[in-house]
Amino acid sequence: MLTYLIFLPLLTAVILCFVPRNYAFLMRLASLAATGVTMLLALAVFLRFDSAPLGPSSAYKFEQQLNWIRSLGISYHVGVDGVNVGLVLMGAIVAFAATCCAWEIRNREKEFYILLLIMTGGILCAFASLDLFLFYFAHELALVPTFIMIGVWGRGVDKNLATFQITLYLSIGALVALAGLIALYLRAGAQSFDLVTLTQYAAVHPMAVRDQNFIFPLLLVGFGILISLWPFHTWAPLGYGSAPTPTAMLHAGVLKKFGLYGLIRIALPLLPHAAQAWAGTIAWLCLGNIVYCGFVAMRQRDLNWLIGYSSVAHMGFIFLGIASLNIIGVTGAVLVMIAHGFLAALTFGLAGYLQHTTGTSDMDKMGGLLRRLPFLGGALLLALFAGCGLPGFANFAGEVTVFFGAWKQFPLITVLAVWAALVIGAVYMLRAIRSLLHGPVPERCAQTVEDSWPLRKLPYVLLLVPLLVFGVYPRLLTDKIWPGAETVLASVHPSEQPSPMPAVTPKSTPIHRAEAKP
Amino acid sequence: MSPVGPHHYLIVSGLLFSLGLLGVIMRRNLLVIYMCLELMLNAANLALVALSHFNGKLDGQIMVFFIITVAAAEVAVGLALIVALYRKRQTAHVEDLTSLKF
Amino acid sequence: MEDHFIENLGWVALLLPLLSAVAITLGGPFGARRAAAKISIGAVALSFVASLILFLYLHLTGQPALAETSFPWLIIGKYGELNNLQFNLGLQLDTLSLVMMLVVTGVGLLIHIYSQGYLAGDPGYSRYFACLSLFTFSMLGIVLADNFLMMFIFWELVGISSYLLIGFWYHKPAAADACKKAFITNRIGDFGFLLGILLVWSVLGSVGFASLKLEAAHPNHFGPVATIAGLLIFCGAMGKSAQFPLHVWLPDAMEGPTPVSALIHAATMVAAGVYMLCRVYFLLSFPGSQALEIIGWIGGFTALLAALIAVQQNDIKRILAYSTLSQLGYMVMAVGSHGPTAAMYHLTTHAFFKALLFLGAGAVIHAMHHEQDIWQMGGLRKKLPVTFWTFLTGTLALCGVPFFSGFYSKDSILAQALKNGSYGLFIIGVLVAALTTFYMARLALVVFWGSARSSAAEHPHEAPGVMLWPLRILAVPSVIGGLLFIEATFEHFFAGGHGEAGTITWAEQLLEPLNASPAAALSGIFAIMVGGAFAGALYWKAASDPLPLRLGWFARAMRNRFYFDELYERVLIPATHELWSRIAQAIDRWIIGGLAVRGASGATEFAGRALRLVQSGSLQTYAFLLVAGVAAVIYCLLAR
Amino acid sequence: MQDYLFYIFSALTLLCGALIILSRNPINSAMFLVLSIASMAGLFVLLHAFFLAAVQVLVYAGAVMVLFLFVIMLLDLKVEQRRRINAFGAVTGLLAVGVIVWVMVTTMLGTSLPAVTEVLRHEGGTEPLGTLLFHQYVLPFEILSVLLLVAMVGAILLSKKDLK
Repeated sequence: MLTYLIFLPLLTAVILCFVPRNYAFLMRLASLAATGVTMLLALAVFLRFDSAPLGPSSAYKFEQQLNWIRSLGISYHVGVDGVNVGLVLMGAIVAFAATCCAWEIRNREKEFYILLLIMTGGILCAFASLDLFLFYFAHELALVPTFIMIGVWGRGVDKNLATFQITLYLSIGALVALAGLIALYLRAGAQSFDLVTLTQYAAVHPMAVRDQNFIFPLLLVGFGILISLWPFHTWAPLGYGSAPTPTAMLHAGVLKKFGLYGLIRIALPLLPHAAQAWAGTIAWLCLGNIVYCGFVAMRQRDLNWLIGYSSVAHMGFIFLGIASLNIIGVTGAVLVMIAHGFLAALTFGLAGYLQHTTGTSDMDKMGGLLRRLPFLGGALLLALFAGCGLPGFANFAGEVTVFFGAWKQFPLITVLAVWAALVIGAVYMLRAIRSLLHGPVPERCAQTVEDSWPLRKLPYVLLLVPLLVFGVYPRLLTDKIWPGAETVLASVHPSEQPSPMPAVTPKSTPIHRAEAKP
Repeated sequence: MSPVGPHHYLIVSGLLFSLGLLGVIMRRNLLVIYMCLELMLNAANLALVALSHFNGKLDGQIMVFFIITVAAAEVAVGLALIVALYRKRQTAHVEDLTSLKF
Repeated sequence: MEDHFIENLGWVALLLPLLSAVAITLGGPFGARRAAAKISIGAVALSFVASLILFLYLHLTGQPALAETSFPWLIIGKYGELNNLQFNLGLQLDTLSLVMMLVVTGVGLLIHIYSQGYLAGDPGYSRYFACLSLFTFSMLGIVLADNFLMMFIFWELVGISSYLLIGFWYHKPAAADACKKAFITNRIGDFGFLLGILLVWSVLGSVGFASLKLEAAHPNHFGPVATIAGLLIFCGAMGKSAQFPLHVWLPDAMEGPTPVSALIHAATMVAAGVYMLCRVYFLLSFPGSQALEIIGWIGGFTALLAALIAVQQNDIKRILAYSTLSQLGYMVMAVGSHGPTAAMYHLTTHAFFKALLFLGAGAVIHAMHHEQDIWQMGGLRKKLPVTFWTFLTGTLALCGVPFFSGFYSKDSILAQALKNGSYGLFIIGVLVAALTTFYMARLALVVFWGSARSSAAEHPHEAPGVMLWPLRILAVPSVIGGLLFIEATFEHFFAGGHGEAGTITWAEQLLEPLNASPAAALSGIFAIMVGGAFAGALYWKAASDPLPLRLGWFARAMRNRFYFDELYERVLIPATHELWSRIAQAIDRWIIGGLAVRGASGATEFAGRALRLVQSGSLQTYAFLLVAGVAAVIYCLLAR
Repeated sequence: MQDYLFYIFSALTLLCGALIILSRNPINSAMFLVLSIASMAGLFVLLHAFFLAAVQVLVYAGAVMVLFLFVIMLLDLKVEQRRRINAFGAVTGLLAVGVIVWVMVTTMLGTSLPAVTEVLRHEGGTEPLGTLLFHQYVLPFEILSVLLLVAMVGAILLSKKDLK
């Protein structure tokens, strides 16, 4: 099932290569169909996850393994557990929405759709992969089209600089991460890139602490650059500001999560000692994202930059969750990852639309758009609310969970993070609302009218719905995530130490009091 | 004086090579530089032939054969280049040819 | 079966307004837009009925609380293990929440009806009712929440619906700024609230009120952090109930439509902070906690400050807004002097008469064609009789004139302060009572007596019936609110169900303050007389405000709200966030973007430029370098 | 006898090599190159590489030299007027060459080469060489012909008058 999911977009991309470039409409249709079916498949995987049988390695479902490069122990190995099933769904939905938003591309459609489909396939493959090499390969497959897309179809005057910067930054990040992965492969001694094999092997023969402490920073820096961990974040706002809308949606929403996913999936179970040793550092670094980038976001006057910085800031919560190294934190981190995927795609999609209609992304030049664009304005309003962590959106559930997870480990950092989440986030998000949607309508926006074509609205609805659904009832995700998180963390806390705080006395807190009637 | 052995030939070859090198570095006339290159090639030939002789294998000489052929081709192309260059720049001196400078 | 019905009734009451909001928003194309008001009113009316049934059921069966119904909203980890986290959504149906629910839905219902008239013809008519329904839903959520997290969720939702309603006329820059300010100020309070929740959770291991109560009942390790936790939680109330120093948003919030001001910024939402303090009173009053004392003083200070400011405001709604602030301070002061009963009592009566006042003010504004300056009004007594009489009722109740509802609740607070031995707070309370009478008398005298000071005031038109009936209805509890045994009900609740309820008669109730604490009652009455006398002397038929002349700079300071907004906008915010964001931006641009990133690229480029010098173009140099390289390679390979 | 011949030929080769560098006139340089190559052919003969000696003389002294001389005359190169001593060139050149020589000498002294006389002497005549060339090395040989063709085309193309 996962294989269909992954190869459907890739195959479509191959087929599109042979379609003459005049049939742009056909290509659009084919891309929409491919990503749409992929999305439905992902939804099916998500819904059937609970009832699906476990795969051969008894930790993952929908598992599939084929040998690829036998001599190096590389295989095509895909499967999902609680941690990534939501991410696969998120990736598929965002991919479909991004394809819907690709209408603004008016030149060289053929190449664009091919690249978009390759990206989609790479994204899904990377999330589903259970093999380090496959993970990396798929990540690159998804990453490289971004550079091309920004370079060719980018917006704005800084497009070339942005292409340069993002290419260099992310290539370096990917290289460092690759070095880390290879070092991991060599030092683990399992002669395999397979995650399941490696985990089982590491459980019996744990890696030397020295090796772990060497490899972990490599992975941290490599993945950190990919995720725009402070202080490697400056590529993100510029890159997103210049990227074409679908690319920004896919990259900010989904691609950026790979580094985090890699940390959770690879670094935590395989390098448990180093993870504990470095957790404090990560927590302090994430403050750089949360607080510092929040402050920077407050000063942005360009919508794309604001969203870019705010998305960098949100990454910090995920880091904080990972650094807390307990089930609550990691579950919260995954939750924020999923929520932020939808959110980032939504905001970039809307910002792209706004830029397209009004011809500017400067917030000072816009205003009162809620009146001109009731639907899009409303969607943007909701998106920005979600961005400042309003309950009812999945972001809130995730962030609160992260805070609860991190509180015991890092009280001071959590205090600052809460401040940033509640106050700084609100300040810049409301500033955006104030200057974009509220206030009088300036002349340049007076003629702006909303597109009545429903397909234009579909992607935004599609992204808002999961945000709301998972926000109102986060158990849809958390019930799947936390067993996965527990497995991931199994090697970090081999035996549960007694808590420093006396445990809660369970007698006083029955869960369902509905039965206990007088 | 010991009987002439491979060492002797190699030393001669090495000296000849060095002479050629010296010429390449010191002289400014492109043609002379080219001649010195030929000299260096010949030095190599000598070493190859000598070792082939003392090792009792003919493969070294085959190599030399090839080198001579390549050298001939090289001379043809190289001289054509020099002629073309001269037509364009009216000079055959290396210090006038600084278009490689950034 | 019956039990299930009763339990689920709480959910019905909670979810009906949400349903209405969703229906109005999504059902636009299907005609819901026009029917928005009816849907919304229907929902809140049904909620009111449900609350009433629940209250009566509880009252008649004599239970302290209905069984909670809850379901897990978020579960992480196995139950009972370390690192497990569980949040429930559950309803706490006890006297406290049900009375509050009655207030919210009851006052809400009237204001919904009133809005139908007030906003008739506004282009955002349906949006307004959707937001109002959303607000009712969120407010009921706070009231019914049985744990901290659920309360926080609805706390935020209330904040956002308030944001939407203040910014209802978002094209007006003032409104757009006001809603932003309100939300951010609230968020600062919520910051403390969330930290308080985290702290309580980490120490006591739960967020549910019931389990926390059990935990707090026996001595434990909560003691050392009790003060700080209490204060952090109070931060939430500080934001929502606009206590000093987070009081600045409430007056600005008057940019919203007047019914919104009545419902949200007078009767219900701002009272949520007080309600929350009462709800978690067992944590605040934890032995060894100093939190209550500080809370009391903050409340007292807010009450005094706001009352002083109110004296010199000229916008009819702003006067009421500062009066609200002052009364909220009163309630918080009551909580701080160990009197949640008094606080809730005053909250309830205040909801009635302050909603009444705001609606009356709305009617006046409506009559004056959206003129809000009281010095443009005058002599409206004859032209707007219904408005006048109801407004007067509200004023008298607010001042605490004997036998009006405000008298009883205010007296209850003063008595509590005396009983608790907080004489400082008692004096502040009396002072505020005098000031309240003063500014309310000023307002009433200027608006309704004297002569018309503008052309609009000469030809006002009385509001339609749909707006007047809510006024008439609200006037009733404003008068008789003191006779409804509200205090006894709450006393019964806070005593943990041990007190005697409903044993006094109506007549006893009528004179209860004088019996219970004659000193408090008499000083309260004295304060009213003093305040009223001064106001009467100064403002009886005054054409302009004589006070600035007499008080000079002090009056100016009062008029300018003691410069708190200026302090925040020019000093505090620039010194904290603006400064930091500038620094961060500079670091980002110059140090990270410049030094690190450009530095790295610059170093590469510099190296390139330096190496460019080697590219002399001289063949021989190349040859030399080549030879040197070859020599090095040979050396490495062979001669080593 | 052969030893003496070796010394004579090698001395002649080196001397002419030195003179190539030292003489000012390119024509003189070319002439010394011919001489140097011819004496090297003598060394080849001493090494029993008769065929190669013949080819050396034919190709270098015959073809290559003629080409050089043609070019010199075509370009009408004059004698260098002043010998501007390129100090940098001289120093670096000598330095580089010195290093190379030193490296080579130390290398040669450090390695033991095969003993001289025991090895079977192959006559470097035409026949064994041809056999080897057309059996074992036939493919490189054919490729070489392509190379020559390419070189010819290239040379012609480059020497065309209207070079763009």
